[in-house]
Amino acid sequence: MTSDGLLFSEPAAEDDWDGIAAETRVDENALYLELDGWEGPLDLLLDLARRQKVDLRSISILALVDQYLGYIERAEALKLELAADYLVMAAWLAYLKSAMLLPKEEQEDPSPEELALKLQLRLQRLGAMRDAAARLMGGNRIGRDVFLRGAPEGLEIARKTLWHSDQFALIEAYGRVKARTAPAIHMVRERPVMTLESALDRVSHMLGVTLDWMELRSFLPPHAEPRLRKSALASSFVAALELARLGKAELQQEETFGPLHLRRATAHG
Amino acid sequence: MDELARAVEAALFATEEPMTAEALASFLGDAAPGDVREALKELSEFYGERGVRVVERGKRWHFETAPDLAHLLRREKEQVRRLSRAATEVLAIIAYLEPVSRAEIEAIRGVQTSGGTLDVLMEAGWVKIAGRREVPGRPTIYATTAEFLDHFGLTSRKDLPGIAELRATGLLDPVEDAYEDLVGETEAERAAVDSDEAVEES
Amino acid sequence: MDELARAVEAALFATEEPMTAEALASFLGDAAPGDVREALKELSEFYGERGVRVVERGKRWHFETAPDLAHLLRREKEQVRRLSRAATEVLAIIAYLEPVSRAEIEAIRGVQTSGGTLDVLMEAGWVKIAGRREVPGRPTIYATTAEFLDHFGLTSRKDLPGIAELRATGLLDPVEDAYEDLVGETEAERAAVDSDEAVEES
Repeated sequence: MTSDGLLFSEPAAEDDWDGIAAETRVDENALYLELDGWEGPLDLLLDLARRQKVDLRSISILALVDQYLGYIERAEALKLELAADYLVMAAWLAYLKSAMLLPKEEQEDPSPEELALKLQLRLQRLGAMRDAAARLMGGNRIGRDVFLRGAPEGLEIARKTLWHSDQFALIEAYGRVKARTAPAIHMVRERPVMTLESALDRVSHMLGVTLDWMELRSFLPPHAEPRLRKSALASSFVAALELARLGKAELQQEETFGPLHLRRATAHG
Repeated sequence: MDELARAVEAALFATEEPMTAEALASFLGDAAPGDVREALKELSEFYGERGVRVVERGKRWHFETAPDLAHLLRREKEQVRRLSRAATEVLAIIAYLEPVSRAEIEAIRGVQTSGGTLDVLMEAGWVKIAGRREVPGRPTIYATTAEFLDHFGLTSRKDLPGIAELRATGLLDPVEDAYEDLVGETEAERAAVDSDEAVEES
Repeated sequence: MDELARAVEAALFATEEPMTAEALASFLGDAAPGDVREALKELSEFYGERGVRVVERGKRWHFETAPDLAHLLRREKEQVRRLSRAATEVLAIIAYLEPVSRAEIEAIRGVQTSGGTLDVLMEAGWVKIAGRREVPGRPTIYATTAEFLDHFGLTSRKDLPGIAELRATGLLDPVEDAYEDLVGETEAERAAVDSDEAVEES
C-alpha cells in the first residue's frame, strides 16, 4: 500500500502507539486516506462507524456501507492500489447493501439483517478491545507510572555443598584401584610333558635293544601319570615316524586304530 | 513492629523479583505462609499513602513508588516498552479473553496477526503459550503471565479495566453466540437493538 | 506525611545511586535543599527500627535493609552430596600413599584425574596441598587433613586397613586373589606390603 495518495483523516499510524490517545480524532476537512494506518478493512469500518458519533449498537449499517464504498471509490479514482482485502470487503458490503434494499420476501438466507447484525457485533467487539487496550496501556505501568527499587540488594541463597562419604567407601575405593591396576602377569601352568627330543632318544635307544616287533605303548615310561603318559604317547608316535623317515625303524599296523608296532630297520643294503 | 513483619519488609525491599507469600515464607525459613500474608497486608496498609507502597500483582508482592508521583520520577526514569497498536490490541484480546488462539484473535481484529506481534509480547514476558485447544488442528492458545499483571499494575485479571462490564454486556462472547442470544429475544427487543430498522423501512 | 517527604521517599527508593540532599532537591524540581534535608531526617527517624532504613553515608542518602536482618537475606543453604566414585578413589590414594602428586595418582589409578576432582576434595576440606616434590617440574603434592580423619572416623591414618586386610575382607578383586594363589608373593604384593608399612610408619 502506498501512503501518498490519500483521502481521509489520520488513523494514528505510529509504530509506538501506547494506546493513550485511543479516540481517533475526526477532522472532516482534512480527509486523506492512508490505508497503512488501518489494520485492515474491519479497522477502517470501525473508524468510519465511530464517525457516526453514536453508540456502536445504534450505528447505521447502511450509512456505514455507503461511507466505506465511497471511500474505496475515491481511492480508485486516485488510482490508488488497494489491498485485496479492502476490495473484498467493498464487494461484500455492496452485496449487503443491495440485499438490504430488497423487499423482505425476496431476501435470501442468511438474511441481510443477520449479516448486518453480525457485522455490527464484530465492530462492537473490535471497538471494545481497542478501548480495553487503551485503558490497559493507560494503567499504572511499571517504568512509566510507578517505579521499582532502583538498587535492590537482591536476595541470595548461596548453595554450599557439604560433601559426604564414609570409611567403607574410601577403603573399597582403594581396593578397587589396587585390584584394577595390579600388574597383569599371564602364567602358563606347568605341566609334565615328554619332549620330542627325549622321545626320540628313548625310542631309538629301546629299538637298539631288540630286533622284535614292539608295540608303541611299550616304549612309554611305565609308571607315568596319565597326563605325562598322554604326552609321551604323542611324542613317541612322532619319534617313531621320524625314525621311520630316517630309515632307522620299520612301522606296522594291522588295522585302523589298531596297535602300532615298530622294530629296528634291518640293515639290508 | 514484629520481627516477621520487619523481615518481610526487608526481603520485599531487597528482592529483585516480586514474591508470593509462599516464596517469602520459604525464603525466611520456617515462617508460616499465613503469617507472612498477614504481615504483607499490614505492610500494605501501613505504607498506604506514603511515597512508596506495597502492592499485590497476580499473587506476587512488591514495593513500588506511588503512581501520583510519576510526574516527579518519570523524567529520567522512563524506560517503558513502546508497543505497536497491533501489539496492544493483541495483548488486550489475550488478556480479556484468555486463553485464545491466534485464529480467535484474528477473528476479532479482522486481520492476520503477524508472528512477530506475538513474539514481541512473549519476549516482553507478558504472554505465554497456554497449551493447545482440543479442537481439530489443535491450535496453540495464549494467555497472559504474572509479569503482565505486574507490569500493568493489576492485582489480578479481575482488575482489567472494564472487564466486568464487558462480560456483563456479552462483549467478550464470540459474535455467533452473541447473535444467537440476540435473535432469541423477542421481536420487540430485537427491533430496539437492531440499528438498521429505519434503513430497512426506507 | 507531607508531599515533599513522600517525593523524597519515592525518589530515594527509585534511584540507583545514593543521592545527596542537593541532588534530591534538584531532581524534585524546585525543592529547597534545606527542606529536603529536613525530610531526609524525618524519614530516617521514621524508619528507625523497621526492616529497612534511610541512612546517610558520606552526605549521600539511600535506603538499605536493616543490618541485623542480613543473615536472613543472604543465606547459605547446605546441600549434602555424596562423593563420586572417581573422587573417592583419588581420596583413597592420597590417604594411603600421601603425600602424592597428581601424576602419581594418575599412574596408580590408570586414568587421568580431572582438576575438578581434586578441587572437590579440597572444597570438602579433606585434602590439602602439602608442598611440592623436589623433583624436576616440582609437582604439587597432596595430603589429607585433620577434617578428613574426623569425617571418616579415623584416629590416624594407621587405622586404614592394609592390603592384606583388604584381601581378607574380600575387598580386592577375585582375579587378583587367583593370581596370588598361583604365584605366591610377587613383586606387586611386596610393593603393597611396602606401602602398608609406609602407612603404618607415618
